[in-house]
Amino acid sequence: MKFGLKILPKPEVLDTQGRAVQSTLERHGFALSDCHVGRYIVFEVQNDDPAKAKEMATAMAEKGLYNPLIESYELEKL
Amino acid sequence: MKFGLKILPKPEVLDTQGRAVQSTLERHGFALSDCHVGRYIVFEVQNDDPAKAKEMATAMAEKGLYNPLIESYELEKL
Amino acid sequence: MSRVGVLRFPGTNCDRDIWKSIELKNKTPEWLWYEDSFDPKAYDAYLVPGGFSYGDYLRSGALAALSPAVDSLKEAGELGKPIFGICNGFQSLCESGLLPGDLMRNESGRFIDQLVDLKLQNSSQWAPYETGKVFRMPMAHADGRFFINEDGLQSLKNNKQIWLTYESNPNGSVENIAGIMNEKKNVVGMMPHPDRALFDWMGSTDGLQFFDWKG
Amino acid sequence: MELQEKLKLYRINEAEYGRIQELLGREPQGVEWAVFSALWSEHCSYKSSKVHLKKLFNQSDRVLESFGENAGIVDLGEGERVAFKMESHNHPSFIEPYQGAATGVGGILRDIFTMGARPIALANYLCFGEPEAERMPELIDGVVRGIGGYGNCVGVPNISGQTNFHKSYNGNILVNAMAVGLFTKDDPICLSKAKGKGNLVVYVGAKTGRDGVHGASMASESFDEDSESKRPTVQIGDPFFEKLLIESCLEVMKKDLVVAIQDMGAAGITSSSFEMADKGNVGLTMRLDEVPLRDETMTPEDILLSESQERMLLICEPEKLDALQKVFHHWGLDAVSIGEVIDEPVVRIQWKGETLTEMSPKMVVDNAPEYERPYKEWQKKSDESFVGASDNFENLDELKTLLADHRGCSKEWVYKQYDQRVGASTARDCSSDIGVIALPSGRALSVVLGCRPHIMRQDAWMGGVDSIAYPAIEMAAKGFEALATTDCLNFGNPEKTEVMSEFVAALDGMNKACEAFVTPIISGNVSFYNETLDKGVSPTPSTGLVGLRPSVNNIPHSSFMSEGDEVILVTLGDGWSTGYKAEMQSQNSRYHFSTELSELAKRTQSLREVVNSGGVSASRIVGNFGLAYTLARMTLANQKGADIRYEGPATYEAFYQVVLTTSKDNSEYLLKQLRDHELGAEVIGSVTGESLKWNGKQLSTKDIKEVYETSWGKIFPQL
Ligand SMILES: Nc1ncnc2c1ncn2[C@@H]1O[C@H](COP(=O)(O)OP(=O)(O)O)[C@@H](O)[C@H]1O
Ligand SMILES: [Mg+2]
Repeated sequence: MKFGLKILPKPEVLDTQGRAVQSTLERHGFALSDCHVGRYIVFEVQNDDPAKAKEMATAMAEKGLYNPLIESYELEKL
Repeated sequence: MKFGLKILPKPEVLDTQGRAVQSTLERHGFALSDCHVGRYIVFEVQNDDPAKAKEMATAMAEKGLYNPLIESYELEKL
Repeated sequence: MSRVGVLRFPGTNCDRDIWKSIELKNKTPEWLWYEDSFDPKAYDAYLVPGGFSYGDYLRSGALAALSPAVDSLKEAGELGKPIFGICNGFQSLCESGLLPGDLMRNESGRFIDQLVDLKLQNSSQWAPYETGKVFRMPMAHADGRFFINEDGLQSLKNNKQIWLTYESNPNGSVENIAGIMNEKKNVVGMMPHPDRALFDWMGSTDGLQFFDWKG
Repeated sequence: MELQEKLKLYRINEAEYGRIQELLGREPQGVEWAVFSALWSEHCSYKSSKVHLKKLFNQSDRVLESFGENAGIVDLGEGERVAFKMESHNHPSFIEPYQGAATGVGGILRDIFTMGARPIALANYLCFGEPEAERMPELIDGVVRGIGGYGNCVGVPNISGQTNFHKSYNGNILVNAMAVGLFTKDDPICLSKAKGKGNLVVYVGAKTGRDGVHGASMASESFDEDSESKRPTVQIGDPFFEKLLIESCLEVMKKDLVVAIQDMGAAGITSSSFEMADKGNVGLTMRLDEVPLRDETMTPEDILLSESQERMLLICEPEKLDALQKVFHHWGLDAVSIGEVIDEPVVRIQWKGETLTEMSPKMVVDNAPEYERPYKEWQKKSDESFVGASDNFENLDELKTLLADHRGCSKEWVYKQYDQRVGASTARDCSSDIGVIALPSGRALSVVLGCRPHIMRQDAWMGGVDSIAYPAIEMAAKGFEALATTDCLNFGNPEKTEVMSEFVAALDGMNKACEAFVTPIISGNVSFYNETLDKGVSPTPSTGLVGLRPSVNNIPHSSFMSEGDEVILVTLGDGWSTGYKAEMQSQNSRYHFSTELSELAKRTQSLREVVNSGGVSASRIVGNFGLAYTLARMTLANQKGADIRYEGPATYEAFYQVVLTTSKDNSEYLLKQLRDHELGAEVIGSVTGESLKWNGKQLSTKDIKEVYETSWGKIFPQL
């Protein structure tokens, strides 16, 4: 079963990339705001039971795919 | 209008990060496969017309948020 | 005396190093600020120094490639002006399309600073020597793994655009590629640092031979 | 809030609270709590160490700035001056290794360029726990990536360092970073002394967020179970932003647009504003509501305590504000005026037109508590009966075990991740025993770190001496004169008598050595409370010395260079330690040292003169693990062996010996020179073949290289 993991810096944490990307795009004439840059991770879990698979995927995210001190994540089933 | 941009390395590109993440998780005893690491970018576009906004968001992606030589992207409306 | 335009982006940090290299060869460097477009005919050659333009955010060289100065640089490329990108400069030339392919995270996933031996595969005006010549100098980068798809690689070979290769591959680059040229051979880029091999006390002086270009 | 809760939150004890009431003549109100909490924290006030730091030897005819300012400055002559300082970021690195280490580098760099010096070199001193300790590989990985990630991007080469391991660091790793900055002929030195009624207080750099709120007082506390809950928002460093800040700040200083400038470090805008006013004997108004914020919901207290990175506070004449802002805008940064300098000596903190508090900086800063923490007179453990005779070194396989140990194997994995050459001025990098930068004048500047924790664990006083003598001798062996010192005193809980006793003894040892070697301590930092669940680190007063050599050319190498060179052992002092090997194998640890420090310093100077008289192809101090290991290290770079005959100890560590190599033709002359200078010198062998021969027994240079260079990977497969 395939999952996608969206990881973004926590709102209260400084997002250095988002700051640089936004100000650069603005300087080049794009009108955008609230830009944040994070990571997107896709992976396949060997388990056909959706509930079980979801559980495993969540465990992986928690175990090492994101840093709870500075990031938050959202898991999506693909 | 808010958008999310999922960027992943193309299949033909060696994805060293994905490889590293997968082996780390496997060391922790997880069973997974086909792991790929890319970028997730969220941003707000100043335009209430959905079509127009989508157009602007796409333009930004094409202008440089992703590199067609090595990456593919998927734009989602949030 | 030949005028050399040196591009500066926010985060460029080898600008002074390049300046020294150019002056050593009795040429006249001049700064070109990323926000300003310039007259592409005004200079005899252009250098894009190393560093971390825009902190390497998004992708190394990607944000630099969007700047007005790079638009002017593209025109200079069209005019056949000699253009040389080193390290982050090479990355920016690839991201801006002045050179084919792209530079990705080292296979080890880590920054690597070490001495490397480079072999000249095809001569260029930036290093006009017989092929097979070997140079020793430092490399220092996290994103130096050259990638290009199969067709791209074929045309690099067919047009003799492979400029320099590593004697032993430090970062996973395809075909040990350390530096390439564009089709017209006026635009070149390399990851290692000739600007850090200029004096005996640096451990090597081979870098001097990369600033001997014609014009 | 209950008073007791308040005292706990702001980490102010009963006595200090009483003092505050006395000073104010009333109860502290609102943000005043935050101000006292920040400025009276151990981190900002040095309340446990000040009485001892005052005793430090800190002057010489080269010293231009010593303490008081953001960093010390020494004069190199020929118009060149260097500013340097070392700082710890231990607690944050244990919590979030990457960001903790990265922001440590960013912070020390700001201390340097705030003074107007362009950063030209970094060095780092790291202490980790045992490889198998919980989280250790992850901590090592994060710290090294963090230091590299910041330094490489901001474009300052990391040219030297040290990596130590010991179980006492299992729960408290140490991450110390040193930065060196250069002033060339016409670069002005800028100070933090606010002056000039009507001048503007200008805020420059990143917006303020909740990062590290209450961080300063947290760094002044031991970890315990609920450290979790105490965690402030992790400070994130942005080296890209810092690079812009460096270029813009140096530009406005060169253009004479600033009256005074100070970075916002620990306790952020509170300490910068109070200290700038205090130094200038003036007052300031600050309109906190005009401070650029990342999070609009922040309270005045949050703003006062925020430790957001990459921010500076500066004083500027009103008519120069436009020019100043132009420069910062050119670099894509904002500079906003948030207040004025006033004659009345008070810092007036305002919020939306109302005054929150108005306190005299003198009152707050100069009355910060000072504690004479209890300690015991130090009993030196030097054991005269220990003469360092044979250490019955059996065979060279013992040497292999040392080269294979995580403490003895190559640290290349670490420094390979650092850009050691950006700036194109590096003459000796991390692979050498000293870091060297070529100065514009053609002379050479060296940077070496000191403090060998295993010596400290033998005897804090001797360890203190060694933390100065060892690097000074390493420099002399390469022809450099050590000029001055910075330190970073990492200790456990100062409220414990044993810890305080070690602190005082170590400082005394350092101080005596600094006097003897004339290497004044001109900047530094104290980090107490490196303690988790009552277990503290072994005393670790790391030091950083800078040295000067008349030329950057022909500096002796650190490895055997040419077949036939003679190997000469020079003895500078009378002393031995059973050393690192004995500690590793928990054999009983003994040492003795009986040379007058003034004599040791004199001989060190003689060694330097001899080395600079020419002909020395390679040199190396006899360091950790003793002579045999040191010689083995000298075979690495060029895979050249040596045939050594030496009856003295193979693994005991001398206080002090140096290995020199020179061509056969030159050795007569060199020996005479050494002896004329009354230095003990004997030929112990010659460079030859492809193996290291020790009194007949041998080990091939190939084996040495193989085990030295591949062991790290075997010990840390996950890295
Ligand atoms: N954290 C570090 N950063 C940079 N260089 C380091 C670091 N740790 C060790 N080194 C380098 O690795 C080399 C070996 O270090 P070490 O094993 O302590 O031997 P030495 O006795 O020569 O200091 C030294 O030259 C030192 O400069
Ligand atoms: Mg050392």
